[in-house]
Amino acid sequence: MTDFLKPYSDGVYEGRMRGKFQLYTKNAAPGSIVYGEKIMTDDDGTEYRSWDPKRSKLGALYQKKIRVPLTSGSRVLYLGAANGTTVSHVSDILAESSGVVYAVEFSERPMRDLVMLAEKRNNIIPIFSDATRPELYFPMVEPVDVIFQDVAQANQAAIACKNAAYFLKEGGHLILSIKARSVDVAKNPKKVFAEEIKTLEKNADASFKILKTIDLAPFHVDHMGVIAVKNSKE
Amino acid sequence: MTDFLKPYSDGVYEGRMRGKFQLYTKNAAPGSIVYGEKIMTDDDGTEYRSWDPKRSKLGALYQKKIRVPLTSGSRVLYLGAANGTTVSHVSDILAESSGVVYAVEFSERPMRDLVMLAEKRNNIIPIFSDATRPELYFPMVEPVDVIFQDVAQANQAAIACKNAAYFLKEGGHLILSIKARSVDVAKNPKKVFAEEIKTLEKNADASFKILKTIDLAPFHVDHMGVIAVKNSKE
Amino acid sequence: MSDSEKSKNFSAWFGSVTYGGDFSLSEKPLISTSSELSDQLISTLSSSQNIRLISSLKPVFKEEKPDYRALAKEAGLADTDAEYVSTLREIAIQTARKQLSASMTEDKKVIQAVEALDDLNETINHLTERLTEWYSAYYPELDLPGEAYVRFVSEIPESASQSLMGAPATHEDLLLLQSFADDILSLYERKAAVESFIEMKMKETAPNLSQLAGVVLGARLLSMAGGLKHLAAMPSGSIQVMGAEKAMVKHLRSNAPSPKHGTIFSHPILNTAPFRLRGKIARSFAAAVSLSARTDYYSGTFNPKIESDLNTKINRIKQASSQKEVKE
Amino acid sequence: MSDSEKSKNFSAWFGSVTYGGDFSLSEKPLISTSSELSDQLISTLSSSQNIRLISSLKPVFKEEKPDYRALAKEAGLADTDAEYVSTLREIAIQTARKQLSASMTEDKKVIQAVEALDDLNETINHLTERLTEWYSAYYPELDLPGEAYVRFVSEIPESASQSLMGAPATHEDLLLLQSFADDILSLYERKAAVESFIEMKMKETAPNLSQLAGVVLGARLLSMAGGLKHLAAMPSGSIQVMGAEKAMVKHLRSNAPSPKHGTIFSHPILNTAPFRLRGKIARSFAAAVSLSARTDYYSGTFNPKIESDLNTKINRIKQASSQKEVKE
Repeated sequence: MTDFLKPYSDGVYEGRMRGKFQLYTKNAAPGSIVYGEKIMTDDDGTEYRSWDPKRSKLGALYQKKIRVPLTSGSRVLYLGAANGTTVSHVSDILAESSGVVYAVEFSERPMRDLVMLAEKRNNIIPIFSDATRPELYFPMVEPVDVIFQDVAQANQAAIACKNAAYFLKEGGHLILSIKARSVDVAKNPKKVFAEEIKTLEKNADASFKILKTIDLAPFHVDHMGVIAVKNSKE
Repeated sequence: MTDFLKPYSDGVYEGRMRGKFQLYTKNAAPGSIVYGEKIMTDDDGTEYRSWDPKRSKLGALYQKKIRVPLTSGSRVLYLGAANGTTVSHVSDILAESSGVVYAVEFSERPMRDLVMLAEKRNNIIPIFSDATRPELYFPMVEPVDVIFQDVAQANQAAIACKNAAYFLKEGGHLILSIKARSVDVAKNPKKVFAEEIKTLEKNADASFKILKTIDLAPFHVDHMGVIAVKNSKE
Repeated sequence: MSDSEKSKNFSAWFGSVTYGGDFSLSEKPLISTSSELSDQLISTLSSSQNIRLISSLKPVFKEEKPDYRALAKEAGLADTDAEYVSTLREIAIQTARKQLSASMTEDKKVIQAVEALDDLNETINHLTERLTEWYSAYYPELDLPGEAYVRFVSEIPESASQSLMGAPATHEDLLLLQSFADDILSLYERKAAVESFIEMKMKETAPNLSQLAGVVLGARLLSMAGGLKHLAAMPSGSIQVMGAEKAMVKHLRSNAPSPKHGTIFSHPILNTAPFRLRGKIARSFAAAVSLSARTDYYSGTFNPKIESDLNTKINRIKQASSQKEVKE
Repeated sequence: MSDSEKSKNFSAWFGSVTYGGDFSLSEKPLISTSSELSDQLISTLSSSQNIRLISSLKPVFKEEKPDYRALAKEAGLADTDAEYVSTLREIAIQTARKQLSASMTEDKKVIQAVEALDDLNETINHLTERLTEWYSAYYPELDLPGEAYVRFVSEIPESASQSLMGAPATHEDLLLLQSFADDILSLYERKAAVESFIEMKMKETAPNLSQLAGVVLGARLLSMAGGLKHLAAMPSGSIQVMGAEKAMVKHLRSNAPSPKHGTIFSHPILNTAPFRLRGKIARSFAAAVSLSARTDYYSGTFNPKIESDLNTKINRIKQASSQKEVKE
C-alpha cells in the first residue's frame, strides 16, 4: 500500500489528486489504461487507476460516500456495459478476490471495445445482447449477488425487475442509475424518478426495498442513483 | 405605381409581405438582385426590391418610422459600405433623381463586391480607402449633403466628425449607426452611447445638433441610430 | 425427456438442463474446443424454442435458481470455480467476436455509407467555400455554382488572367490552387461512388423500401432507425415523425402542434401535396414505408403491390378532398 | 506657385487645385483616357505630400469647400453634372480595380494559405475519424494514430482479414474504403504543400519574423493581425495578448487577471520558460516580434541583431531572477 492511498471500500482506495479527494482501484491489467485515467504506482510497482466520477455513475456513487453493496467476491450482472469504462473498475474491485462480472451490451461499437477489454482481464464475461430481454442471455449468466444497471432507455426500473427475476439471488442488491430524460423527455425528472421507484417497490417480476436514492449531480445531470435490496419471497 | 405599394418616404415605398409591413426601393438595376432580397414587379414591369431591416441599419431606421434626411437628389458619403447591401438601396433612392453616393470601404473582399455593384449602377462611386482618414480620399469626394456611417470600430463619433469637417456642407445631415461593442467591449452600451453623443455635440472638427437617437433592436442588437444636423459656423 | 407437465428443459452454455422440481444436467456437450462450444452457444442463444422455454420458466426462476457452476462441473467443463469463469470467459469472448463479425449486415453497410456521405457533403461544401474565397482574390468576377467553380479552377491555363481587379497569380499560386481544386474534385467523385454503393446495397437489401421511398430517402430512414430490423419493428406513426424529434419534444413540453411529418417530407409524394392533405398522405406513406421495411426484412422479395396500393389510397384521399371542395 | 503663405495647392482627380482665399484650377490633366486618369489618380492618392497638404488645409475645408463639379468642368472633364458623375464613376471603378489587383500582396497570400491550412486540418481530422469508424467494423482491433491508420487502409491487400471480430469485407466494400483513404492521403499531401508554400512566402516576405518566431507562429500572427502592415503598426502590448481576446474581455469586464500572453505562447521561448518569468519574457518577445515585423515591412532585409538582442535580454531576465532566488 502506498503512502498516498488508503482503503476506502472493499477494492476501492482514496487519495488526493491536485489536492482533491480522488478514488482509485488497483489495476487488474497492469500496464494498460482504459479511458485516459491517471495511474499511480506504489513502491512495489502496484498500479492504481484513478476513477473519474464524471465518467462513471458507479464512481459517482462512491465519490458521494454512499455505501455501495459491492464486494471483491461478488458475482455481478452489469447491464449497459457500454465500452467498459466502469466495468474496468468493477473488474479491478472483483480481481482482489474471486468475483466475476457479466457485462451485457447491445450496441456493436462499444461491444467491440468491451470484448477487447475482456481479453485483458480474466473476470469479465462479455455478452452481446439486449438487456431488456434477459431470456436471451439466460444460457450464459449464473445467479448473481449484484445487478448494476445503467441503460439509457424507457422503463428502466421494469428492466431491472425483469433481470432480477431471472438472476438476482435472495437478498441480492440492485444498483441502478436512472436517467430521467431517457424515460420521458417531456416529463419533470422528479416525477419520473418517483414513478420508477414505485415500480421497483411493487412489480410482478421482483420487488425491492429501497436503501438509498441520491441525485448524481454535479457529476451527472438529471440522473438518480438507487441502491435497493431484493425482498425475500412473499 | 402598383396596387400593393404606396410612397413612404422620398424613393422608399411601403407594402406588405406575408401580411407584414415591408419597405421597398425601386430597382435601379432591373433584372439583378444584390443579397437575395425579394422582387415585386408592377404592371408596367417596374421592379421593387424588398429592404430587409435586419440586414441594413439604414433600413432599420426607415422601418422604425424615423424621418430619415435622405432625398433622391442627395449627394451622400457612405462610410463603411461593406459589400453594398445598403448602398444598393441608397442607390435605388438616388436614382429617382440625380443623387450620387460615394461609397468607402477598406476591406478587400467586400470591396470587390462593391465594385461589381457599382458596375451595374451609375450613381455609385466606389472608393477603396480607410474611413478614419478622409484626407486619403479627399481627391475623389466632393462636398456632400449627407454622411451615412456604419463602421464597426472604436471612436465612431470622432470619425464622423472628422469626415464632416472635410465633406459635409453647412446644414448637412449625419446618419450614424453606433455599435457599442466596437467602441468598447467591456463598457456598458448605454455609457458608450452617451459618450459618443457627447463627442458629436462638441468636437474640434465639427459639431452637431442631435435630432434623434434610437435603439435599433430588434433588428440590430446593441446598436444605436443617430440622426444629427451639422451646426453652422460659430 | 419427462412425462410430467412440470418437467421442462432448456439449454445453457454447458449443456441441457432439466427442471422437474430441481435442476439437473440432462445432456452434456459432445464437443470440447472453445470454438465448437461457442458455435453451439450461438445457435442456443438464437434458438427461439429455447428462448420460449426459458421465458416460460420465469415463474420458477423467480423462486429458485440453477447452480450453473455445479452443473458445468458435472458436464466436465470445469473442475474449479476459477476454471468455470475462465472457460466461460473464453467461450463468451469467442461468441461475441463471431456475433460482432456477423453483425455488419448489408443494411449496416448502408448506414455507414450514409454517414460517410454526410461527412463528404459537409467537407466538400467547406473546402469549396475556402477555394472560392481563396481564388476570388485572383478572379473576383468568376461566378459559378459549387462544382463548376472547382472544375474551372482545376482547369485554368496558367497564362489566362481574365480578371479586371484580381491579383496576378504566380506559378506557385496557381499550382497550389489547382491541386487544392483537384482534391475537391476527387471528393466529388468519392461522393458519387458512395452514392452508387448505397444504391447498389439498397436495391439488394431493401428492394421494396428502395422502390417506394427512393434509394436516398430509404437509406436515410434505414440509417435513422439503426437498421432494417429496427425500421421493420417501428410503429408507422414513429416512422412518420422520425427526423422531427425537436418539434416532437416541443409538442410534448408545450402546446406546440404535433409534427405531421419528419424526414419523409423530402419525398415528392409529400412535398408536392396540397398543404391541408399532407397529414393524411404522410400517414399513408409512413404505413407503406413500414410495410416495405417489414417485407424486405422478413421476405426479401419485391412486391409491386405495396406501391400501387399506396397510389390508390392517395388518389382516394385527393378525390375525397376535391369532392368536399365541390360541395362547399 | 504662389509666394503667399496662405496660398496652397493640392491634387484632386481632375487636376490641381490652388487655394488662396478661394479654390481655383491650377493645372489641367494632359491626359484623357479613363485608364490614364485612374493611373494618375492612384499616384495622387498615394502621394504622401498631397495627403499632408490636404491635412494642413483641414481648417480651411471646415469653413469652405471646393466645388469639384465646377473645377472639373473647367478642366474639360465634364460638361454637365451627369457627365461629372459618370466620368468620375468610371475612373473610380478602374482605380479600385487596380488597387484591388495590387492588394493581394505576398503577406495576404500567406493569410489565405493559413486559412486554407486550418480548413485542411479540420477536414482531415473529420474524414480520418469517419474512416476509422467505418473501417473499424471490419478490423476493430486496428489501433494506429491518424495518418498511419489512413495509410494502412489505403494499402490493405484484399485477401487479408486479420480480425477476430471484424466483418468480412467484400470487394466493393474494400474498394470504397481504399479510395476514401486515398482521398484523405491526398489531403495530407495538400496540407504539406500548403505548409511549404507558407514557409516559402514567409521567408521571402517576412525574413525577420520567420527567423524570430518561426514560420508557423509568424504566419499565424500575420494572419491574425490581417497582414504585415497591420502587424507592423500594432503596439507590442497588443501583439503580446493577440489570441487571448476572450481572456482580455473577461479581464476588462470583471476582476479576472489580465492575460500574460496569447498565441505567442506556442513559442518554445515562452512555453519552456519558468512560470513566474513568463510575463516578463512574453513582453520582451512581443517587442522583438513587433520590431521584426516593422523591419520586414519597412526595409525587408534580414537583421540578425533582433534575435541576438532578444536572447541577451532573456538571459538577463533569467539571471536576475536566479540571483534574487540566491539572496532569498
